[in-house]
Parts: sequence; structure tokens; C-alpha cells
Amino acid sequence: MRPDTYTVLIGGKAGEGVKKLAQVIAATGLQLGLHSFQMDDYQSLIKGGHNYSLVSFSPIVIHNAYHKADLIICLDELSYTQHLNDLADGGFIYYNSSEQTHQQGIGIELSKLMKEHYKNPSNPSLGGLAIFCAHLGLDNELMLRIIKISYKKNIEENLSFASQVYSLIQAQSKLPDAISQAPGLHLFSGNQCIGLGAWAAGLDTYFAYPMTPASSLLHFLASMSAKLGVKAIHAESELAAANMAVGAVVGGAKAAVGSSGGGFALMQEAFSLAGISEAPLLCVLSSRPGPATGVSTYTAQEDLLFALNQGHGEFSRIVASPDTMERAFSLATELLSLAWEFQIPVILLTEKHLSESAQSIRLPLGDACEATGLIHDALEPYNRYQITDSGISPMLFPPSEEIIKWNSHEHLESGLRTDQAAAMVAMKDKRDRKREHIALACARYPRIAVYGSGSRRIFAYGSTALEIREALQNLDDSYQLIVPIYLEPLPVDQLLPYTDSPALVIEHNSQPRFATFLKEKIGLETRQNILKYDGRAWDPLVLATKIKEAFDA
Amino acid sequence: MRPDTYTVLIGGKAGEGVKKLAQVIAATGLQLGLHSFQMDDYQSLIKGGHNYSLVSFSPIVIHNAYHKADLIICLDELSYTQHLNDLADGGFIYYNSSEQTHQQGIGIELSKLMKEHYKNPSNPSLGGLAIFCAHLGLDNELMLRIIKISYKKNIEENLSFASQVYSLIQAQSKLPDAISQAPGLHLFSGNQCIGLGAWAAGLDTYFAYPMTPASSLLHFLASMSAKLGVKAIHAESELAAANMAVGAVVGGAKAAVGSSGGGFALMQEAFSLAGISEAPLLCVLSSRPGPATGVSTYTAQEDLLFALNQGHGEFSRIVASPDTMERAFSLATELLSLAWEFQIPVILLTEKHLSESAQSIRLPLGDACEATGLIHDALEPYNRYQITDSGISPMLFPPSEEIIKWNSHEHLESGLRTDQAAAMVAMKDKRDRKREHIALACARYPRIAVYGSGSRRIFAYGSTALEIREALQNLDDSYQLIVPIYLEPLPVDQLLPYTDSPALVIEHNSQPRFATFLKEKIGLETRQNILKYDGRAWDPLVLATKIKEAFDA
Amino acid sequence: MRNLDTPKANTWCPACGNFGILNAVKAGFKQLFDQGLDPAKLMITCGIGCHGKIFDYLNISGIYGLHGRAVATASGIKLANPELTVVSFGGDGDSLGEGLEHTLFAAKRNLDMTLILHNNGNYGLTTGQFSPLSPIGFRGLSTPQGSAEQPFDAIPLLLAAGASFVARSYSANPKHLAEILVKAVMHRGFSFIEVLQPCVSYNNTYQYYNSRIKMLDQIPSDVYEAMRLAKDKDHSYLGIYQAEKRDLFEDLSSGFANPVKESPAFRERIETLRTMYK
Amino acid sequence: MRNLDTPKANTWCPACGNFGILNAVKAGFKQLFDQGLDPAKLMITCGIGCHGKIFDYLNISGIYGLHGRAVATASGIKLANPELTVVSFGGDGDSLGEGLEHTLFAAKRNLDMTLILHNNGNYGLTTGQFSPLSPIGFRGLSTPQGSAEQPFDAIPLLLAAGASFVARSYSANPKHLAEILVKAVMHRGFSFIEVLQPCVSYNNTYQYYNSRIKMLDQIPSDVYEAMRLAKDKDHSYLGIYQAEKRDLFEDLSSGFANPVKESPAFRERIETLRTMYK
Ligand SMILES: Cc1ncc(C[n+]2csc(CCOP(=O)(O)OP(=O)(O)O)c2C)c(N)n1
Ligand SMILES: Cc1ncc(C[n+]2csc(CCOP(=O)(O)OP(=O)(O)O)c2C)c(N)n1
Ligand code: SF4
Ligand code: SF4
Ligand SMILES: [Mg+2]
Ligand SMILES: [Mg+2]
Repeated sequence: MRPDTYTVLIGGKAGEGVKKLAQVIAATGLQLGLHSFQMDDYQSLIKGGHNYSLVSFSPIVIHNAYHKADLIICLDELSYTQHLNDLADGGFIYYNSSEQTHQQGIGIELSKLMKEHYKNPSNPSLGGLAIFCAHLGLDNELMLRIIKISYKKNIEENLSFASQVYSLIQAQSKLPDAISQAPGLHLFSGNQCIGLGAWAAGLDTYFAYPMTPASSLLHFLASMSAKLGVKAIHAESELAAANMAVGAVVGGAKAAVGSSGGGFALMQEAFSLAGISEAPLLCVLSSRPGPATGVSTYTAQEDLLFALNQGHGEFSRIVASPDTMERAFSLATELLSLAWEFQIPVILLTEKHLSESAQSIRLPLGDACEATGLIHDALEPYNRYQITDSGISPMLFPPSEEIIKWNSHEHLESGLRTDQAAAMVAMKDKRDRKREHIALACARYPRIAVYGSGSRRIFAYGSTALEIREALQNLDDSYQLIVPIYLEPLPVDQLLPYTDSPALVIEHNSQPRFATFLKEKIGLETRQNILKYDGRAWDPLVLATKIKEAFDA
Repeated sequence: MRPDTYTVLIGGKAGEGVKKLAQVIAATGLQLGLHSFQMDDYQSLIKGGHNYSLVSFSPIVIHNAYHKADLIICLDELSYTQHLNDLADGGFIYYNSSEQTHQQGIGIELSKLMKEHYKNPSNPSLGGLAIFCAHLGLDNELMLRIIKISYKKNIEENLSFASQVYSLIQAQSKLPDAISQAPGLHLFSGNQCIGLGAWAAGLDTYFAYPMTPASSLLHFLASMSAKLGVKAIHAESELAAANMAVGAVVGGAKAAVGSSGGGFALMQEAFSLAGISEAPLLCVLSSRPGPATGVSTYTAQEDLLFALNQGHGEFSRIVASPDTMERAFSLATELLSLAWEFQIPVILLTEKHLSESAQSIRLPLGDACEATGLIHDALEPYNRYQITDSGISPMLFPPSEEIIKWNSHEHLESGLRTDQAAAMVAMKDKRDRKREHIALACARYPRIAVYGSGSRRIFAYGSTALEIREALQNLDDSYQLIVPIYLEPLPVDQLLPYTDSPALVIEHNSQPRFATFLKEKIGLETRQNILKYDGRAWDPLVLATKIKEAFDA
Repeated sequence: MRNLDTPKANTWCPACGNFGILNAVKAGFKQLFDQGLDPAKLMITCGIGCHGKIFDYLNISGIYGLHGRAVATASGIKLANPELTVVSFGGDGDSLGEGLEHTLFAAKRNLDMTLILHNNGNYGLTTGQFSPLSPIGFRGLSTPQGSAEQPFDAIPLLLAAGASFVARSYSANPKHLAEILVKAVMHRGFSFIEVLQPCVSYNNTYQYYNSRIKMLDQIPSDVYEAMRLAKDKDHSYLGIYQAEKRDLFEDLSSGFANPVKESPAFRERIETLRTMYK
Repeated sequence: MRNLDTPKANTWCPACGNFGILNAVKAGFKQLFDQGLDPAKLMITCGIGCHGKIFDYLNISGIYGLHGRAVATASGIKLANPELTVVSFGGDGDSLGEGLEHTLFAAKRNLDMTLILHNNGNYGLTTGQFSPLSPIGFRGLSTPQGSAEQPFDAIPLLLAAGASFVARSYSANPKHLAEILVKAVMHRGFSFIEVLQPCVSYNNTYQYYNSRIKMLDQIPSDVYEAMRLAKDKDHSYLGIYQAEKRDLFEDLSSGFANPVKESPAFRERIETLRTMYK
């Protein structure tokens, strides 16, 4: 069974810095040698409303935040009423007593104090940080150092405000003891892992139009453009982004696009263009509840079949979904690399829960692979779509004396357009010949992940694996989680050994879409489905109970 | 075995009126009491190049044109060289001896004569018509009448040119004798059937952006707008068309959109909008070879899985594909009607081969059903998304004193937006509850078609059924063709009885996509696949041989 | 008189310019109701963004559509039933970025409807990225080093596309905006109102506009003068830039004038077909 | 000198204006080669339509992209490697209908590339439907009773969007077009050339243009004068309407100036990350 965890919940209005505070708190735990997982629940609004973040700490690796908190810090009244029930046994709740009076918990006059310390009172979350540090008996000096590093504006005011709040509070709890100093652990969001992975593999250009929960990938790469050189272009629409990306490939750049379902829907024609023109393209699809605009800031897995069947016409693609933050990094490198090896579009399918949550990990730099394509060597005259046994035609990029013609129509080897029957068949056959090679190449990488060795079998994919793995840390070892990472081509052979008994299938859908997919593709019988489709991630403890019940029943 | 057929092939340059001539010839057969099937092979160009059309006649119903012709009429030299091999045993070929000299066949100086009869020589196809009439011994008067009805411009010149050509030719063949006068037979293209079906069911507005092979549906409805009142709007893009269509529904109109794969890809976000906002919408997807621009003027079935998995997020849809021209009509009425009954988007999936080929049929007006939706009656206050047992919420259209709010976000019963967990679940559940009712409702209509009662079983869908049925008219009765018409929801129960032996699956794809679909959904074992993916329809005789071989092997 | 409020809690940032727009729109609609507009015939559409939330705050029928597609959905409503009055709310990202084509085609077509552009110079709802109307150098999360492209000018662009009614107003002057809205809705043809809308969170332009705002004396003499005034370096002129009579698309296009009201009954349709294809 | 012909059989209608464009473009490129443009660095893109077939008839590298997206693909090429010269061919349906947003954003951005608009006033390839530039009343298969919408004016629209180089030429005057093309390509920034292109099959405007064509004496004094001249009722003025110096998007946007040429090696990337996240 897992050692103790410690969970902090911070609630407040949008604009009060809740998310940022959660990051700072998570980073603080990291400094103390603890593993941490942070997730944010926020609404589609800019100021007001109610946001909250959860940060869970543990001496060992932690895959998901818990929902019952040992420490709740409420920056406003709504947070108190919303989260009183989320207090773990023996937990503490702090509230903003300038806004409310209550029996339970500890009141701090955050708003009043803020007015005393700031010219333009604006950052209640510094009070939250002080509560966290003081309540857990962290050193005042440590707190001041953290503030200086993390908050670049209003430094003096921040320091005095936080110090005063700190002085009002008594240490009453402590964080779990660290096992080691956990060197090399850094806090990464899933989107950061994807961005860094793609960049590591060779990404030169990223094209997108903002859409939650993919926007932060655009923001991250844009913020890194000065440092890493990568060009992050916010285009006029998703159609523009995707067609620009294909253009960038023609120009010789490694390119990626990203969006959520709605924006991805608008990229389908260009996705198909990448298919016929054989333009290597990495597409990141981060799902939120749909259909259409749906629910912008929550999580879901509704886009599985949509992703698998993107784009009109027949062409090969790879679809894979990371089950861990580390995998988000390594998979992004694999996928960009496979895209270039086979000159095909690939989809990295993920969800808000992975994209926007953050975990303390080591970037698996050793797993990174390079994206390189077969390049024409200049002896014979060049044909962009040379018919080959492997189906792979050498690429060539400008500047070149050779003529390089890419085409959205069916075409001859030269890239000139054709509508002749025999030529159509020849070119389709050429592209189809890649299929078996793709399947073989994917086998170079972990295509499924198996966690545990118990007989009670669970199937899931994507970030649902994070929730389940943390749930399983709270159960005995009679469980086994099977996670297909590559969904197309699906590693049927690798999965078949796990289909000898009916399994529990867990997914974030209202209908058992993933379960049906598994049934159709590998014949898996479902023992029971656990479906969640309210946009929220599971609390690992609640999920653990559900899992146990599913098998005990 | 089928009685005699008679096939005419007309070849010429684009702009020479080949397609029109084929229509006129097919209509002439109709007048003589013959059944006919016409199909056009043309390229994506406006003048020049090479187009040809096939018209096959038969005393009994004919499901597809034959490729070996009893009479070949070449308006230009290229037609001669391209089609000499298409001459059936005992057939005749006429060529334009102003353009070429040859041993075989009968030369007529079409170009020269044309110059003599026209001020601006422009319509060689009138010469073709004269050849057809004279060669088959049709009455001169009949020919002149046909010309007057069919060609509204240059009537005098047309008459004198055709008469002279007619006078140069001796009757050498005859058409098969008609069995009856086939009253009520009219020549309809698939797109015309779809358009008329949708209109019969209640279509008020059609929104599209031209894309072959769906364009002719826009053209047909636009041409009928004066007569039928239907508004056919050529919008600025497919995105505009699809969003306008949803708007039209909100405004109270029955609406449809249509495109081929590329344009459909651009409609996916709006398709998903129709899903969440519960806007009844008929979408016509007419496929051509892909991916991307692909091959614009040919046929394919590559979009099956794309169609089935359109749009991001989870929502119910119906996808069905007509196997006959008559079905194109009745299915369009069914689908518009189901769309309105369940307030969902529906897809009528078809191919160039059905959309643009024409057959002599009786419109099955008796099978038409009306599109009507559940309408709010004005006693209680209105909620667009009222939670009901059936999942169906009454609709209401302006003008109304009630507030009617449609929404692309997840929403409350009132149509106001929500991101609350419980409300999300409630609304998803409401929509999901429609599923079983949809399946039941579809059962009101023929969901599969079974042709023949032999033990040699063949599966196909869409226009491939036309090709196969005509092929089977040339084989003995040991075959049986099973055609799923409704593909989503798939009538599994109805299909299962036909899965007891491995079947031959025939489709226009380079990979056995439909076969895989059947395997996954109904466990059908494939005995062999017949795949054709060069954009061309089968010649029924060639296909008949292939089918026989597949079973004899 | 219809109460235009809804139970939905307002989630705009305190002091956001959208409040001014909401108030002005309510006032404008009330004036229109007074002048005989039937509330039962009023329909609204909007895109996705902070601006779009106005849909939830107005007790009026319509559709909360897709990002960028407000004008396309509005066009569909109008075409289906031209007796309806259709007003569309768009963001600058929405109507001049993602949905630029629909905005310009609506102007070209001259369907009788109104578009209110909430010009806050950024993508508010998605956390302040630059928009098609943000100044060059605008720093947002997607352009941390400053945007590299010059902005569109909404009014000249709409005029060039052929909009028959073009005006500008300011969210901090709801009285003016209400007046303009009334005129825009009364105008027969496509009406476009650019509303200058400060975004306190990402692009607080209150001071900037307060010091620049001036009123147009009259409708500019021609479209070029209108463009010149719209782009004036020193002043943001409010008022009507263009108000031209032009044929309506719905009057010129073929088919039924009102597809919904003239829609033939099922039996009639079948009879028509039976007669046509005897 | 590079031979610009390809083995592809030409399938334009005899006497189509596109032949004039093809000849002019070949002549223009040859002049540019003479002036030092490296053919190895020239890339073309096009949309789908009769115009797009020029891709098959020019022995130049590039991509035959999607309908409406020629400018977006071109932008991607240029952003990837700004040392390339990128010329894009668009139809009026393509660049001002389906792909309107990309055309106007390219103008706004001022990426250094050239768009040649084959303005034949209809959708040629899909059999003559009305286009965004067809006159009101145009009869095509989708508007058998005549189109119900007024056309865009390409040049005023592009000027309003901020295009830094704007010109008009005529396919029947390939010498003029070649000259304009040379200037457009030499211009640093987004260049737009509207080519009046008769379509003999669906919109034969030879006579119409022949009787209207005049040359601009000089670049108009300002953008409004330019718009006025572009919309002149009696004459179709050929020549340069605008040629303005403006910062280039590729120079202002952050990240590598040339992503392709500066792309770090794999090892370097891994090392960078190792250092950053020790
Ligand atoms: C297809 C699609 N792409 C992206 C988004 C995400 N998105 C929602 S609102 C918005 C921008 C809003 O900017 P604007 O239209 O100016 O509205 P504002 O919030 O500023 O009022 C974006 C990009 C979306 N909902 N749909
Ligand atoms: C997404 C998509 N929609 C529609 C089409 C069909 N299509 C091909 S070309 C064309 C219009 C061509 O008009 P224009 O751009 O003016 O070119 P032209 O043929 O006149 O040169 C259309 C609608 C397509 N290929 N892709
Ligand atoms: S982000 Fe800006 S536009 Fe959006 S609500 Fe806040 S102030 Fe208003
Ligand atoms: S249709 Fe018109 S534009 Fe196309 S090739 Fe023929 S003449 Fe030229
Ligand atoms: Mg905005
Ligand atoms: Mg054109």
C-alpha cells in the first residue's frame, strides 16, 4: 500500500492566482524532495467564478492528485462553501475572514491585510502561499526565497504581505518525509512534455489557433521560441494552421499542429492532404468534452474514434496516446520520427487531464529519438513520388536544382497530377505498401504498457491510466492495468494475451466507446465499464473503491 | 439469364456534348419502352480531353451500363483509338472521318458536314444522335422530334445537320424489343433522386459549395427552385453552408447540405454542432477517390469510416447508403424524416457512380415519408432541451413569445450554457437515451436489401450493389447479395443470419475497409475480397466473371 | 414589455466593456420594441468568446453557435424566415479571424441583419492572445515577444467588402450604442457596428479611448472619406460611416421568398411530383 | 537557363486566358532568373480550379494544394525557409471565396510572397458557377436565375486588408503581366496581382475588357485614389496601385529567422534540454 500523501486544495476566483499558487506550492514540495501532482479545475472565464487546484505530495511517485485535502486554503467565500466537504479527516481549512465568518476552520483576514500591504490589492494568493508555508512549518526564509523566484512583480509588497500572514499562523501539520532529494525532478505539464518531446525530435515550426486544452502547447512553444528557436505561429484559423504546416514541410521544416476536437475538425481536410501528399505532420489532439464547443475547460475521451478515422480517403496514419507525462515526451519524439520515416500524418491523442495537469518527473531524454526522413541523393533525376518497394519515396527540399512537386491530387511519380486508372492504382499501392513497415517500425517502441501482475484486469488508455495507477496504489496487488499506447496500428498481438478473461474497461465517455473498440479489434470481453463523463478526473480513492467493487461483485 | 441488352458508347472531347447526347439517347430508348442505364466517364476539364458515356438498354430492368458496346460513336479521333477495343462482337463503330482515316468501322465526315450546316460549328453530338437513330433504323420523324425537344438552341441548323448525317447511314442493327411501354419510367440521376426525395419529405433549404460529384445536387435543386420553391444557396464555403444550414433549422426550415469528402471534412465541426444542439440536418456525402483533392470525377467508397465517425464528441447519428436509384429517393425521405424525429444529423453516403449515373425508374412516391418533429404545445413554459424519457425535447420555432435557445456548449434544459458536472451528465444522458429509439425507428424502413437466394453470398453496400446486381443477371441463381442500407445503427440482427458462411465482399477501396467493418460488427468471415480502386465502375460482365471465379476457386 | 434578463450569473470581469454593451443592447431592443419590433420575431446568434456570453444574459431566442460562425448561422436563420429580425454578436477574433469570410460575405450579400462586433483587441476568453485587431507588438501568450502583424481596420475592411450600413460606437457610451443599434436594426440590409470595448484583463483601453473619442458630424460624403475617418490617427470617431440603400439578397435570390412560411404540405409535395413525373 | 515546360498535356480550353498568364509567368520568371533569382529557390503553390493547372505546366517546384489554401501553404513554405521566393496562383473562387481569410491575412501579415489572382469571374473548373467576383445577375448552374449578390472588388479589398503591393494586369497582355510579375516578386512584402482573365467557356470577357482597358499613368497618390481607380465604371486600369515599404512578418516574428537553416542537430537539442532541466 502506498505511503502517506499530503494534499493541498487552493480555491479562489479566476484572476486571484490560484493556478500559479498551485504551481509554486508543487515546486516547493519538489525542493523538499517530494513527488507531486498538480491539477487545476477552472471555468471558462477570466475573473470571478470559482477555480481550484489540487496538489498532492508523496515520498514516492504519484500519478494523480487526490480530491480529499489535508489542507484547504480558501481565498474567497465561495471556495469555503464549495470545498468544506473535501476536507480529509484531520485536515485543516483556512478561510478569508474578511469575507465571511464561520465556525469551522481558521480565519485569516486576507482581504484586509492585502489592502494594508498593497497599493493596488491584487494578489491574495501570496497569502495562500504564506498559509501553506506556515501551516506546514516551513522556514520563513524558504518562503521569502520562493516568493522572490516565483513572483517577479511587486516584490516588496508580496514579501511584507506574506510575512505578516505567515506570522499569524502556527505550524500544525507537516509534509511527508522525503525519501531522497529526488534530483532531476521537474514539474512539467503534459503539454510541456509534448512540446519538448517534439522539439527534441526535431520540431522547427508549430502552427495553431488557440483552443483549450491545446492552447498551452502554443503558449509554451511561443514562450520558448527565443530560447529554442522554434517558430510558434498563431494563425488566423485552424485551416490556416494546418495548411501552413504542410507548406512548412514542403519548405523543409519539421512541423506540428495542435488543437482540441473543434479545431481538429477544421483541420481534417489538411490532414487528408498530408495523407495524399505524404507530408510528415505531427498533430496533437487534446480532448475536452464535446460535441461542438462542449465544455471547454474539462476532460474527456470522446474523440477516440474521431481521431482514428480522421480525414477523407484512404491513407495510413498513426494514432497514439500517452499514459504518463514521461510518455508524453517520448511519444512526441517517436511520433514525429515515425511521421518523417513514413511521410505520413500522425496524431498524438490526449486529454485535458494530461495536457494541463503537472507532475514532478524526470524528462526521459534517453528515450528521445530523432526525426529524419529518407532524402534523395542527387545522382538520378528526382521524382517526389518515386515508386519503391517500401512505398517510401525519397524526399528533397529546396533550394534544389531538381523539380520537387507535391500534390493534393492523385499523381504520377513526378508529382504531376493524374486521373488515369493504372496510375491511380500504382500510386495507391505505393502508399499502401507502407502499412506493414509502419506496423514493424512502431514495434521499436513500447506500444502497450502493463502495470501490475494481478489477475484482475483493467483496460484504459491515455490519461485515464494516470488516475487508475494512482487508484491502484491504494489497493492490493491483485490488479493489472493494460494500456494500449499505440491505437493505430493497434498492437493486436501484444494485447491478445490479456484477453483471456473479461476485463474492467475504464474511460471518460458516456458510452463504452473504448470498450467497443477493444471488443471489435481484439475481442476483449468487458466485465464491467466504468464510465465518467462529467469532465472531471477521478479521485484515486473513489476510483479505487469502484474498481474493487467491480471485481468483488 | 438476362435477355439481350444493347449498349451504345459515345466518345468525344469535353464541350462536344457527349453527356447530353447520352441523356438524349437514353431518353429515346425510354420512349421506345426500354429500360436504360447511363453513365459518364469524364475528366476534370472543360474543353478537349476525352469524355465518354455509356448507355445500355434492356427490355427488363437494368442496374448498370455495360462496357462492351454494340454501337460506338466517335466524335473525335481520340475516341476511336481509346475505344476500338470496347467493341462488342458484331458491333459497329462510327468515326469522324474528317479527323482520321481508318480501316475498321464506318467513317462519317462529321466535322466537315458540321461546317456546312452551322454558322459556328459547335455541336458534333447532333451528328452522333443521327448516327444512333439511323443505324438503329429509328424513324427520321422521331429523330427530328427528339432534337426539337432536347436542343433548344440553333434548331434549324441542328435539324439540317442531323438530317444529312441520317441520310448517309443505313440501318444495320436494332434495339431489343420492349416488353411493355414501361409507363411512368423516367430517367433520373442518383443526385436527382436524392434531391427529389429530400424535397418530398419536406426540404425547404439546401446549402452547399460546389464539389464534384455532389455539385449536381446543388445544380438540380437550384434549377428547381423556381418550380418547387426550395432555396438552394451556393455559400462562400462548406463551413458557411453547414453553419447556415444549422441556422436555417433554428429558423424553422428543413435543411440539408451536400458535398464530397473534402468539403465534408470542412463541415465536421458544424456536424458536431448539429449533434450537441440537436439540429436535424440531412448531410449528403458523395464520394470520389481521395485523399484530399484526389481524383475529382471518378468513384470510390473510401469515406465509409470517415462518414461513420464524423464530428468530434459523442452524439447519435444515422448513416445510410442507397443501393438503387429508387432507394436514393426513398432513403432521402427516410433520413430527413429520422433527422427530424430525433433531432440529429444524418448522413446519406453515396458515390459518384450513383450520384451521377442515370437510370430509367419509377420514382417510388408511395415510399416517401414526411419529416416532422415533436413540437412544443404552448401550455407550459418552453425549454429547448427539456429532459424527457425518450431523450427527445420538443422543438419550437420563431416567431414565438417563448424563449428558444439552441447551444453549441453543453447546456441546461433552458438552453443556457453550463459546465456543472451534474448538468453535463444529465444532458448527455438525455441525448444518449435517443439511441435505442433511433434503432427502433430505423426498423420501420428496409435496413438491408437481399437479392437472390443462392448460397454463394456476397456483401456490398451503396452503388457497388448496382454493379453486382447487373453482374448477377449474367450468372445463374446460385448467388445472393446482401446489402446493408443502414450502416449506423447497423441492423446487426438482420445481418447475422447471413454470416454462417464466409462471403465475398466487394467494394471500391484499396484496403478491405467494408469487409473489416463487417468482420468487426457482425463477425462476417470474408471468403475473398474484390477490391477496385481505380475510380471506375465495373463492367458487369467482367465483374460476373470475377464473382464466379471467387466461388469456383 | 419583455424582460430581457436571464437567471444566468454574469461571469465577465468586473468593469469589462461588455457590461456597457449588454446594457446598451437591452436599451436598444426596448426602444425597438416600442417602435413596433415584435420580440417574438427577434433572434440572436453569437460566436465563442467573452462577447458570446451575452447570449446567456439576454432573454432572447437564438443560437449560441460555433466560434467564428455567428454570421453564418444568422444568415441561415434569415434565409429560412426573412420576417425575423436577426442580430449577431461577434468578437474580433471570432468575426474577423476565424470567421472573416462569413462577415465579409454577409456584407457583400446584404442580407438584412445586424452584426455587433465586440472589439476588445484581443482574444479575451482564451486568455488574451493577440487578435486580428490587436496592434503590432501586442504581447499575449501566443506572442510573448509582441505580435508581428499589423491589425486590420474593421470599418474600412467592411466598407471595402460592401457593407451597406457601417457604424462605430463605444461600450462606455451605452446611450450612443443603443441609438446606433436601433438605426442598424432599422436599416434594410447588412449592418455592421464596431463597438470599441475595453478588456480590463488583457487590453484596458478605457483611458486610450476616453482621450480619443469624437463624434462624427455627419455620415461621411463617400466611402473613401469614411475609411479615412475610420483610420484617423488622433481620434476614434463614433457614429455612422455608411448608410446606403441596396437590394437585399433575400429579395433577389430565387425560390420561395419565405421558405418556412410557404413550405408546401407533404401531400402537396407528393402531388407535385406525381404530376411532374407521370 | 531552366526550361520551364513540363510534359503534361495542356487541358485548358482553346483561347482560355490562362494561356496568356502561363506565357507571361514564364517570361516573367525568365527575366527574374536573368536578374539573379535562383530557380532552385523558387517555389510555387496553387489552389484547385482551372488556374491551378498552371502547376502542372510549370517546371518549378512547389505544392498543388487544397482548394482555397494556396496562400496558406505558401505562407508555410516561406516561414519555414524565408530565403525561398514563393509565388502563389489562385482563382477568384479559390482566393476570395473558399480561402478569403488566407488572402487577407497574408496581406495583413506582409510575408514576402506573391499572389497571382486568375480573375475569370466564375468557377471555371466546376462548370461555371458564379464566383465572389461575378457580377450580380450572373447565371451559372448554381444561380440559374442569376446570382443575388454584388461582387467583391479584389483590389479595394486587398488594399483595405493592408497589402503592400497591389497591381492589375490582363492575360491578353502577357508582356505587361510579365513586367508586373517581375516587380511584384522583387517587392519585399506581400504582392497581389489581379489578372483579368477571360474564360471563353463561361465568362468570355475579351471584348468587354478590350474596350475598357487603360493603363494607370502612375501609382495612385494614396490608397483611396487607388480604390477609386480600381472601381472605375468605364475603365479597367492596368498597372501598379500600391507599392509600399512595410516591415516583413518574417522579420518581426520570434524564433529563428530561418527555421530550416538554423535547425539544431538532434544531439544539440538533447544537450540543451539536459542543461535546462538538470
Ligand atoms: C474552432 C474553434 N477554435 C478555437 C476555439 C477557442 N476559442 C474560443 S473563444 C476564442 C477567441 C475569442 O476571441 P474573440 O472572438 O475576440 O472574443 P473575446 O473573448 O475577445 O470576446 C477562441 C480561440 C473554439 N471555441 N473553436
Ligand atoms: C474543399 C473543396 N471544395 C470544393 C472543391 C471543388 N472545386 C474545385 S475548383 C472549384 C472552384 C474553382 O473556381 P476558381 O477558384 O475561381 O478557379 P477557376 O476554375 O475559375 O480557375 C471548386 C469549387 C474542392 N476541390 N475542394
Ligand atoms: S477577459 Fe476582457 S473581454 Fe473578457 S470578460 Fe474579462 S475584461 Fe471582459
Ligand atoms: S473553363 Fe474557362 S477558365 Fe477554365 S480552361 Fe476553360 S476557358 Fe479557361
Ligand atoms: Mg476579442
Ligand atoms: Mg475562377
